[in-house]
Amino acid sequence: MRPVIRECVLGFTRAPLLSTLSVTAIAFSLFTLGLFGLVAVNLQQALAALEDRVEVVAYLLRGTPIEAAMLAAEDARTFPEVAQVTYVSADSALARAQAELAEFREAYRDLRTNPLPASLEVALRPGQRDPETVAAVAERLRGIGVVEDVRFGEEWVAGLARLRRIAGLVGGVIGLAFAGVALVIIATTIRMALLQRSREIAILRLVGATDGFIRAPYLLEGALKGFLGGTLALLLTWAAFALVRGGSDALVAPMFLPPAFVAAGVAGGTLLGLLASLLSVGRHLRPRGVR
Amino acid sequence: MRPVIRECVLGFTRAPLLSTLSVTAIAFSLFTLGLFGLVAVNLQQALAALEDRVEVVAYLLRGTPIEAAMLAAEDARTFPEVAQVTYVSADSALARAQAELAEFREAYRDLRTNPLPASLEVALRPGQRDPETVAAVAERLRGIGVVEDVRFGEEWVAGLARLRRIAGLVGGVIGLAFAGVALVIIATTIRMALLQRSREIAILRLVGATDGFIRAPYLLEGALKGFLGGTLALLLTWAAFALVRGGSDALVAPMFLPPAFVAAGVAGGTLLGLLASLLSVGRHLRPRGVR
Amino acid sequence: MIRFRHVDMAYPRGELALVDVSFEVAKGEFVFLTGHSGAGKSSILRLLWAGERPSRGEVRVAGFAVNDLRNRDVPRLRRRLGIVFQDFRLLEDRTAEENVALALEATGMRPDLIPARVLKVLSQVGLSTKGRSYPRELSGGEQQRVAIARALANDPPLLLADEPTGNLDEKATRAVFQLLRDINAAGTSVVMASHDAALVREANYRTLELKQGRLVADSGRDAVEALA
Amino acid sequence: MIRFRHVDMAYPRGELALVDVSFEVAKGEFVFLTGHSGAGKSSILRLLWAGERPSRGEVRVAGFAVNDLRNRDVPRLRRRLGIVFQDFRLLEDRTAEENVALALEATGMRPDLIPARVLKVLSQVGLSTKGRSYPRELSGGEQQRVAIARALANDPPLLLADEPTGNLDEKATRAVFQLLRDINAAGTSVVMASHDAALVREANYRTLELKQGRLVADSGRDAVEALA
Ligand SMILES: Nc1ncnc2c1ncn2[C@@H]1O[C@H](COP(=O)(O)OP(=O)(O)OP(=O)(O)O)[C@@H](O)[C@H]1O
Ligand SMILES: Nc1ncnc2c1ncn2[C@@H]1O[C@H](COP(=O)(O)OP(=O)(O)OP(=O)(O)O)[C@@H](O)[C@H]1O
Ligand SMILES: [Mg+2]
Ligand SMILES: [Mg+2]
Repeated sequence: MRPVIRECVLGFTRAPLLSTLSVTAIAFSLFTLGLFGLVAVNLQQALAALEDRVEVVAYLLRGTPIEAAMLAAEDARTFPEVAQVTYVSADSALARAQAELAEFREAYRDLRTNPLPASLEVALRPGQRDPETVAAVAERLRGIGVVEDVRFGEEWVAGLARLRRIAGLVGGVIGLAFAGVALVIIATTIRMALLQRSREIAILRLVGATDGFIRAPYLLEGALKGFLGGTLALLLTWAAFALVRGGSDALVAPMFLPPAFVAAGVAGGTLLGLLASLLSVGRHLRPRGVR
Repeated sequence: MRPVIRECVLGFTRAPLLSTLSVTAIAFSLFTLGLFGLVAVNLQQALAALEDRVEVVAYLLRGTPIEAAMLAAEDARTFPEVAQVTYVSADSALARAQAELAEFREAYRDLRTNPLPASLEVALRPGQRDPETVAAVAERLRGIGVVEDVRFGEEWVAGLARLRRIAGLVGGVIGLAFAGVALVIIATTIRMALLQRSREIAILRLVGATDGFIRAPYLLEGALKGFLGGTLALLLTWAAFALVRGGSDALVAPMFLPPAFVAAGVAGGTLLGLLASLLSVGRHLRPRGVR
Repeated sequence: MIRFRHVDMAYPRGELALVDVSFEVAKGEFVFLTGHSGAGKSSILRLLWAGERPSRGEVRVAGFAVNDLRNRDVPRLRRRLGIVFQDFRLLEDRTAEENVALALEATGMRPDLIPARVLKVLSQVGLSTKGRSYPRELSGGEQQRVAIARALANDPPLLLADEPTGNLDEKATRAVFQLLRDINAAGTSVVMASHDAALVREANYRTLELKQGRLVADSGRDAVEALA
Repeated sequence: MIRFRHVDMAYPRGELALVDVSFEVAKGEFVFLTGHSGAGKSSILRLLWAGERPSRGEVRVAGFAVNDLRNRDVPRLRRRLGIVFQDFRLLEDRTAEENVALALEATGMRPDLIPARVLKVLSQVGLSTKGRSYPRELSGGEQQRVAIARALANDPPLLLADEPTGNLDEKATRAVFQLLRDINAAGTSVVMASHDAALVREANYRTLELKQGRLVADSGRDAVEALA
């Protein structure tokens, strides 16, 4: 249908200001969502990096022979929650303490006996790092014969879990608010553009145009604006990302949105434009004062 | 001038949908700014809390008499960057280590001599915690006779400074983007509302209305919409804050925006509405096809 | 072609605009609607193009019952009509040519036939040189003639014209009226509201006269009765 | 009151709409503007209310020089005029009363005097019962009369009326014309564009006739010349 495309193009060229503004508004609101997504993705990644450090340490009885320690490690490896078990001998524990705790270095140098015990460092599988699971694993490790004591930084694990909960809640609230903003803006701009043309729609109906004939260019226009807005938002988000990445010295290398998210954003913009048009046109096709 | 207010009220009641949408759009964009402000304020506070911990520790020579240590502390207190100096004796250092480092508790219990030195803990004034200043203070402390070694967690200080820089940069970029969003939306809605009424404006000019007569109700309306939008945004921000505060168990007690920021937000909304009206009306008063 | 039977009509805000109006118009007839300002002429036409529904009575047009016409059938009715509105109702951001062409597209005419047809009707109303002008660039009479051209364009079986010569000088009025006559002669029924007493008198066609919403005279029925 | 001297006028997109038009209208005169559709009647009125500027020549109205009228002086000129537009130009979301009242407010009339004045002019045009109706709820002729009432409301020294009876029946036309006559008798100058040949002939006022933008007859000048 040639006329539909022509009408849609005319819609843009006849009101360049309004069209530009619509696209801009859509773009900026999706940009807002994009920025939020960017923050969310990177926060998520940072938290995951922290969680990698959740570890349970089982201190062994002083003088445990290496064979017994290895058996205990074997045992721990059979736990379904456990990803990896590393044996740390008393000597390497001392070496590590001297390297890490500089102010004690000198003090340790004077010691005649090594005060540190050997230990098993137990890393847990992703998804098995919540306080309950960690505590359960620690309890079972305590049951192993050569294990004297188990430590896993209860506070650290619980704090991390709480941080995650808060981040999820804040993220949910803010994300929802931003999605709301985007929706309101898109609906507003399209509604206004339509109010603008309600006279045109009314006249077309008077000369016998069907609803489909009237609606088609608006729908195409809405979808196109949504698509353009989505693409623009993507570019803006990328630019913001590039700017920040350039400025940071990458403590944790910042990550861009995953491709699926990007595709969903642009497709969502298009769909949103289409839907908003559909809803708005639907109402306007039946104005009170038809005449 | 009675008519101005009546016209302004009419502007609202004649187009309730459009007016509601304008106010909503303004509110949501300012809400976006408010949320961002909230995050910024609390991040700022969290960073400040972390920075409080920046501290320089000067380890004293073994066997330094308490009087010499006190003199050294006096000396350090004269540094302009220094807020406070605390003397930690070798005994209390050991007690603290036993309390804080649980896995070494047993080991220390066996020790016959205290391996830890006495120290001076030097806290710096706010604003004097950047890497350069901290390093300079450390250098000067090294010059004091009884001081054997000075440590200040170079990496921690440098990391914090970097984090602050990144946060500032990200904040600036995102904040600017959001302010831009708000401006575009406000301008768009007011422009569209005006396009809507360009016929009315043209007719008023034809019957001899002055620019002032035409403009006044629009300006009042713009300011009012800005004010309502700003107030609504404030309520929304407060609601979001209350929601998040309720959910968190207050690791760091979340803080609401300072009153000055709130007042500036509402006043800014009003001003923005007024300005946007002024600009938009100004252009519309001189349409191409006056006739 | 048209049948009104005891039709009342009230606007949402307002008293009865039409009271107990009954008349019929046969295929091929040319009928004038006259009456004072506010008598109800435009209201009758509005019922004919299904812009309003009767409050009571029956309205039939071109085979459609307006009383219970479904919304989706409204376009089908309107495609069989040509309508000249009293206030023109031209699309302001389209040229004269585009206004006419869009109406043809809306009624589903083959795109390749449209340009020739547009030129033809515009020159019939004496506007062949003004096709590229926007309504705001046309004089009042020129806008009225664009509205007439649009109504004629799809060769409708029934033409409704509301005061189509209100903004035309004597010569243009005569020319337009002759055009409507020719169209009528070619088989199109015409209902024309007009307050141009001289025109109505001279033309000597059947005339329906309204007064405060009531049909007070029908020269056709008189003629029929006179013949009987 | 009005002086046109060798006035040409061209619209941005379009040829000359007026060519070398010269005439004067004295205070208190009643002048008809006639001519075919598109002759330039509305264009002359548009110059008078400073909706356009002349491309050449001089236009003076009510003591203002339109040629170089500053934008801020335009409202001052328009407050001295009453204008009936060919297409009415009523505010669509205001009732008839509000349309008239707003025009009075715009010209700075004391607010307490406005309601009475509004009622008066609306009843003068026979619309005392339609004050609360919105334009879309009025018939074509009723809208036209609201436009006339608005133009009369602030008792202007000069009334410009563009086809003010185009949508009125014979009786209403006569009533409106009588009203304009009365106003003229009370001292207001009137310039009225009209294609109602019968009305113009009968009234026997001074008539300016335009043809394709040129002034081809001025019965006033003829009369003056005949007298000389
Ligand atoms: N939408 C409406 N709501 C209420 N009343 C209306 C509406 N439209 C018209 N009317 C009233 O109905 C009556 C008939 O109006 P109509 O437009 O049919 O008159 P008309 O005969 O066409 O007059 P004219 O010659 O002035 O155009 C008038 O009194 C008018 O005020
Ligand atoms: N804005 C415009 N741009 C270009 N041409 C215009 C414009 N307005 C009017 N014209 C042209 O100028 C000529 C004179 O127009 P004008 O409106 O003065 O005619 P008129 O005498 O009032 O006619 P009518 O009786 O039909 O109202 C017409 O040919 C018209 O097409
Ligand atoms: Mg009518
Ligand atoms: Mg004209």
